[in-house]
Amino acid sequence: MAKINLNMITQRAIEEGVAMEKGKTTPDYFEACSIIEMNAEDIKKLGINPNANVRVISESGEVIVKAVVGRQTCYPGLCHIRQGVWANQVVPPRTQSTGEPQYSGFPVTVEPAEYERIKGALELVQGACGLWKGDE
Amino acid sequence: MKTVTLTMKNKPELILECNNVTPDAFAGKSLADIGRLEVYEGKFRAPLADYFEIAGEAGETAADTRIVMKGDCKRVKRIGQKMTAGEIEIEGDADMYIGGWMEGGRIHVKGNVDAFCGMAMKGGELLVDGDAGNYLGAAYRGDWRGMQGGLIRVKGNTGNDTATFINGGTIIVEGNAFIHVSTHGEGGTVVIKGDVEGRVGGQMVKGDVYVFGNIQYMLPGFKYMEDVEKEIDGTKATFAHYIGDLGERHPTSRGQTVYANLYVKA
Amino acid sequence: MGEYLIKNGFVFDPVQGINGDKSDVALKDGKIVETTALSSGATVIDASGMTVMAGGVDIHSHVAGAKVDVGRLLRPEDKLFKSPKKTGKVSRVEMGYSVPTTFKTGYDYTRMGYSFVMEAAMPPLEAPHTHEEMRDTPIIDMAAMPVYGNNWFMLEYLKNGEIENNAAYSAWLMTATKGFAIKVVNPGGTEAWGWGLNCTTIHDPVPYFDITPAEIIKGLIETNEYLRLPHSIHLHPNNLGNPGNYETTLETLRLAEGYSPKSDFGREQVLHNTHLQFHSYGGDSWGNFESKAKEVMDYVNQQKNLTIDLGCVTLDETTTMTADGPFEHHLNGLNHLKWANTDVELETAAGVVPYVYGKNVKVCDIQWAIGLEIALFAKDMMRTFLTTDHPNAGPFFRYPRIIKWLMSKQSRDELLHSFKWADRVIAATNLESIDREMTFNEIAQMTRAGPAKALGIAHMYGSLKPGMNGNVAVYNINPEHMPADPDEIEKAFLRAAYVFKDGVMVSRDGEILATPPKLALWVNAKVPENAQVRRDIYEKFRKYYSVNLENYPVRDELAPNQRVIELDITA
Amino acid sequence: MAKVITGVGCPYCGASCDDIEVTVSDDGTKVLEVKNACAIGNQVFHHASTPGRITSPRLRQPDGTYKEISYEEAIDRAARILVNAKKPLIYGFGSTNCEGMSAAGRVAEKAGAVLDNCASICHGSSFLAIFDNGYPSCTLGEVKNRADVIVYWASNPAHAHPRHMSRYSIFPRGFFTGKGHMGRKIICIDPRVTDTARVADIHLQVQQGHDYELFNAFRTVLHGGDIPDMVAGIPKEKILEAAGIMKKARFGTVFYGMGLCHSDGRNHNVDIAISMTRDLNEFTKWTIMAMRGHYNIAGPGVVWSWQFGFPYCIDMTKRDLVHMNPGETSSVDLAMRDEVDAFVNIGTDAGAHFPIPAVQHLKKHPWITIDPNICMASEISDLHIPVAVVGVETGGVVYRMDNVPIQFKKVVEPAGGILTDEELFDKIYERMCELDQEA
Repeated sequence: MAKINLNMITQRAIEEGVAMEKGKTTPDYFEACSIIEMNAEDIKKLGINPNANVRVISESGEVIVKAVVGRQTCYPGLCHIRQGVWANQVVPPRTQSTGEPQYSGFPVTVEPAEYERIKGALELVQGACGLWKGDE
Repeated sequence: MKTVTLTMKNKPELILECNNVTPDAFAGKSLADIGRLEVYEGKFRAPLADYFEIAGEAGETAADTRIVMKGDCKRVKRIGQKMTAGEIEIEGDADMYIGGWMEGGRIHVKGNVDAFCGMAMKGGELLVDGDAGNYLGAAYRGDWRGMQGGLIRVKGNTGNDTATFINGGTIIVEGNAFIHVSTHGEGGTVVIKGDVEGRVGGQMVKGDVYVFGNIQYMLPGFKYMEDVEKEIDGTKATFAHYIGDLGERHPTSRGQTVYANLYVKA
Repeated sequence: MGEYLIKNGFVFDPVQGINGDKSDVALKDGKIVETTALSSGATVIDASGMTVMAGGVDIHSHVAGAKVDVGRLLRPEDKLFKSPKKTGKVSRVEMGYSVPTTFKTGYDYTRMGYSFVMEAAMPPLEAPHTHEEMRDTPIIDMAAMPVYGNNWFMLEYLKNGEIENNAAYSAWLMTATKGFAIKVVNPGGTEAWGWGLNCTTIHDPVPYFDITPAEIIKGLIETNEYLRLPHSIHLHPNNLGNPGNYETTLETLRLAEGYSPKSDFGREQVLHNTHLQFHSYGGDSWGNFESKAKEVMDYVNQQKNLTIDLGCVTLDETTTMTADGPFEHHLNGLNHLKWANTDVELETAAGVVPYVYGKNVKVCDIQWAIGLEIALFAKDMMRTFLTTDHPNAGPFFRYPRIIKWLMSKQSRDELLHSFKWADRVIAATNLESIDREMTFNEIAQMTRAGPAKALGIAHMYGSLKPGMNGNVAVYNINPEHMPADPDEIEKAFLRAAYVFKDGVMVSRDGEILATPPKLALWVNAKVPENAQVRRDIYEKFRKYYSVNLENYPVRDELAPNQRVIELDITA
Repeated sequence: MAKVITGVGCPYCGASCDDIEVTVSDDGTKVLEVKNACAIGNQVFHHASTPGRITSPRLRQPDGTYKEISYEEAIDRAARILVNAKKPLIYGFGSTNCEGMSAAGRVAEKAGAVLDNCASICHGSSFLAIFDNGYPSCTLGEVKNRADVIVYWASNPAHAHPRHMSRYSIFPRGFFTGKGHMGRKIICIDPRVTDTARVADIHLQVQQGHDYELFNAFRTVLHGGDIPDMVAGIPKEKILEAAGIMKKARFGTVFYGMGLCHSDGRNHNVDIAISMTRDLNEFTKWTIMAMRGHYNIAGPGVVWSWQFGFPYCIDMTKRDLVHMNPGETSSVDLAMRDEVDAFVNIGTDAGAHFPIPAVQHLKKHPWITIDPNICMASEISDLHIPVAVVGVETGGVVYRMDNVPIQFKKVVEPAGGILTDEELFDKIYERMCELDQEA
């Protein structure tokens, strides 16, 4: 299976902002944030079609998100997950002794995961804390 | 020289702040008095003896006092802060600010230390056998008066911000450094025996940096001058001499502009 | 609120002409009263062997607001190992050295026996910030002076000679900002700084607005007297801090000739020149830098319509901050330390740079001498006030040290001769040849009676006359047995034995005992309805400000205890 | 009759627009219409009156579910947690007013806590840079009235501050800038082709994580030095062109964002940006400004500086002195190093915005969330205390990204007896004092 190593960043997007204010448990927030934006070349390298799910693995965790090209394009080798719950599953907490985690510029491995389910925000966060009881 | 031995017996639940563990604070005190010196765990103040087994004897003066720390001190901060004389030996790891604002004496850590060690050091010697964290020998936040004297030697690697705002003294890192070496430096000498990823000498006004290994990303503000022979820390070698940071201000001395020097082993 | 009888102290009250007489001061219901008005239950304070004065009044200090806070933010190292440990029961934690937190500011002024402090510069747009900080500065009463000298409305009105319109606008701004007086900083020069430029003489035209600093100053004096404000214009002239600037200063001061005060609040001046030390420099470079304090004070002594404050250098590591934006940029070019700048749309600017006045730096020592010389050359101490332009020339908690230098020739000579370049400093200054030693009465004039009169608040502050606010300081120093060691003078004034604020004992031997409500003073001047100015305000906010007009005026909740000084010039 | 309220401040981003018009229902309880706000701001006002708001504190039960409790009980529990912890951490304040920050500061001092705000993971690097190098800045109106060159460096206002470009920087016509957009040059420096880059005259697509080198190149050029043919992925001639435009400006402003603060080097990326701004002032007038995220995230930096001397990462565990050193006293570092044993999350969502390992570390200890809304933090807390929405249900002072104070108004009554942040913290303080007396 194809695997590529990318440099990941996470930043704000207006879609994320609007959805966040609506509520982090809403479908809007899920739609806005559970995606990874990559250069079309990199998507091709993975051997998948745009909008397929991928697994993103970093030194501190992993997450399933949907791979898209995105309007605000990355150059090849760079990828972006909008700030929020999905991105923070993989953002390394190391701060270079400044207080700020490594939100921008950390290595990730991306691999196809077309048949894996993208988890919801609550499932991810409550799951990480042993509180997730499943959808009720 | 007389020795006081502190052996960790009750590890702190959180973290211990021991700025009273210095030859200066111990000198002339009985073991019972030393045991009553205050340490902090969060907002709770407690006597040193609550955490450590204390044995031996303190000297009359700081210079005549040696402190040996045994057991797990990985979560003990501020050992040797502001010490002026005497010796401290830490047998394992220690946490932040070891030798911070140190003015004299000697600290030997046999394990690793965390960030901010040797902060704004003025004199004395800090030797770390393992790795050191970020901001080794750097200034406190906002202060333009960073390390001013003394020697720091780390046998392992360091993180980022080694020697930020260095004004004097010497730092020798025998392993690798990450990014930002001597940033804002205005004096002093930094020697990196291994590799550095980048940002060596950024915003540097004057002072010297020697890199024996590779600098992956050289700053555009450093300009190659010539190759020179130098003997550094017992090693004679040819170095490529750069001056910089050409983006920064530089003073003049006797009509000559003074730059920071970066020497990279050829 | 208790009653107090402060007995047997040596009382100094220049307003009443009491000059060290042994007498009693009575406090009741927050006011100073006749001793006969006290009940038998009054608490007696034995002040025998001590000095009693009214609460101190500081006419110029940067203690609250945007640029002060930038100074705090900018300098964590100003707190490291330099803050006192919190003691006592009622106090909040006290952090900072040259730029203390609001809590430390209030406590330290109180410990020195001060009860009123004028914040020296309030950018109007940021007035809510100044008021928030004043509210959080415990115990001491305060007011703030909005900065006018580079305001676009003012530049346009004065360029067209429209004093009445300028007055209507000024009155509106005073009310909107809950301000107290017209502050002028580097008139025209700070607007020029909007383009990175400056006005270093009073004849340099302001870019685009085509008006000169001299015209601004005269126009603002006329505006101020038209409005009959309690205080005169409060001026930081052009060309601060440069060798040779005393000529600019003298030229500036001469602009006040021919004007006389029109105010019902008792002041006699039409122009207050602040931190005169920074404006009394001779020479044309740092190499031949010298004192011109004598030349400047010879002029000031002749002109009854001027007041000044010192701006004494105290030879500390401190933080400079001023609305004189171009000056701070210039200073940063000299010392290469960090530089903060905040230009404020349509109104003013501000810069902040740390500064180390080194004891062995010749220029710093000359500056130190000039500050003292200004006081020692002054003939009328009711027109000469003690300040450090805190924190610019030194922190305010050095006032007691300045008092020591002024009262003891021995103490200033010892310091002068200890300088590395003592000979050169002596040659460039007059200080060594001055024998004058200030009296307690003169100190009371410089720190209480004088500034209260110049500010137009002498009906509340600066005296121990019955009816005045119950603000009293008792210092543990005996004027009849002056200590052999001058340092004892400093000690006595730094930590008063007793301090009363509005009749409450707030501090004893430096310990803060209570934090009663404190006042914010401001001036509400009613002027004739002026439709043009109203329209101009509306238009400028719509087009050029980045905030909404209706959110601009300081809301009442930010100044919970207001003392509004009402003026009506429509009558 | 619906009522229109004008001059309303928007509680979303650091642009803190105060020209919003809100139409509220006759009884003053419901927002009907919002004018002038951006898409996000619009959502904030409407969300406050959505059905399903939590109006009562909730306590986590042993089975993992929440149970509603009274404010009194919630306040007592919060006070006890703060009193009993060895080193509590109070973090957040992205979305509250200065009155709330001030009240929380008093609680933190009493509790011997560490007090921190969202800058810790956002513009904290800017504070570190300001400590080291200063901050030559200005208010946004200066930019509007004077600026003819604008640099957006590692910031993306098109997404993060939707009205920034139209209100303050690129498009408005000011006193000396009557031509608006036509009279301005826009330079965007960003590794992505962002929507902001698309409106710029020049886009330098810097290699991610190498901004420091690029700044160093700009400075070297400004000091008359030569640079390599390519720096950080940008050809020399592009750097020379941009530097030339910047030198020739009458008034320029650098607006920088998270791309600098979140990448390698953190504070030094901002630090050198400040140095470059200072260099440019040798030629003409230049200013720099952090694109602060929330409408009042400048607030805690301002308020706590005057109260404690430091803007963030305020360690008050010594009680008689305050210590600050980000990297040590910063929330994520404290969490990862297991240095704290209680966590109060207020006016932010650490559950969503901290890297997940930091959340897991904090979850080892009591976690209290104070927030009007259901968010990730509220859903993993042990105690959730709802409060009024600032800027909608309560007013107060906020500081815009340029540190200009704006006095916000309330537009509707708080839902169902909800307390404001200030009221809540004052009650917690009183309860702590009572517990002190009892002890």
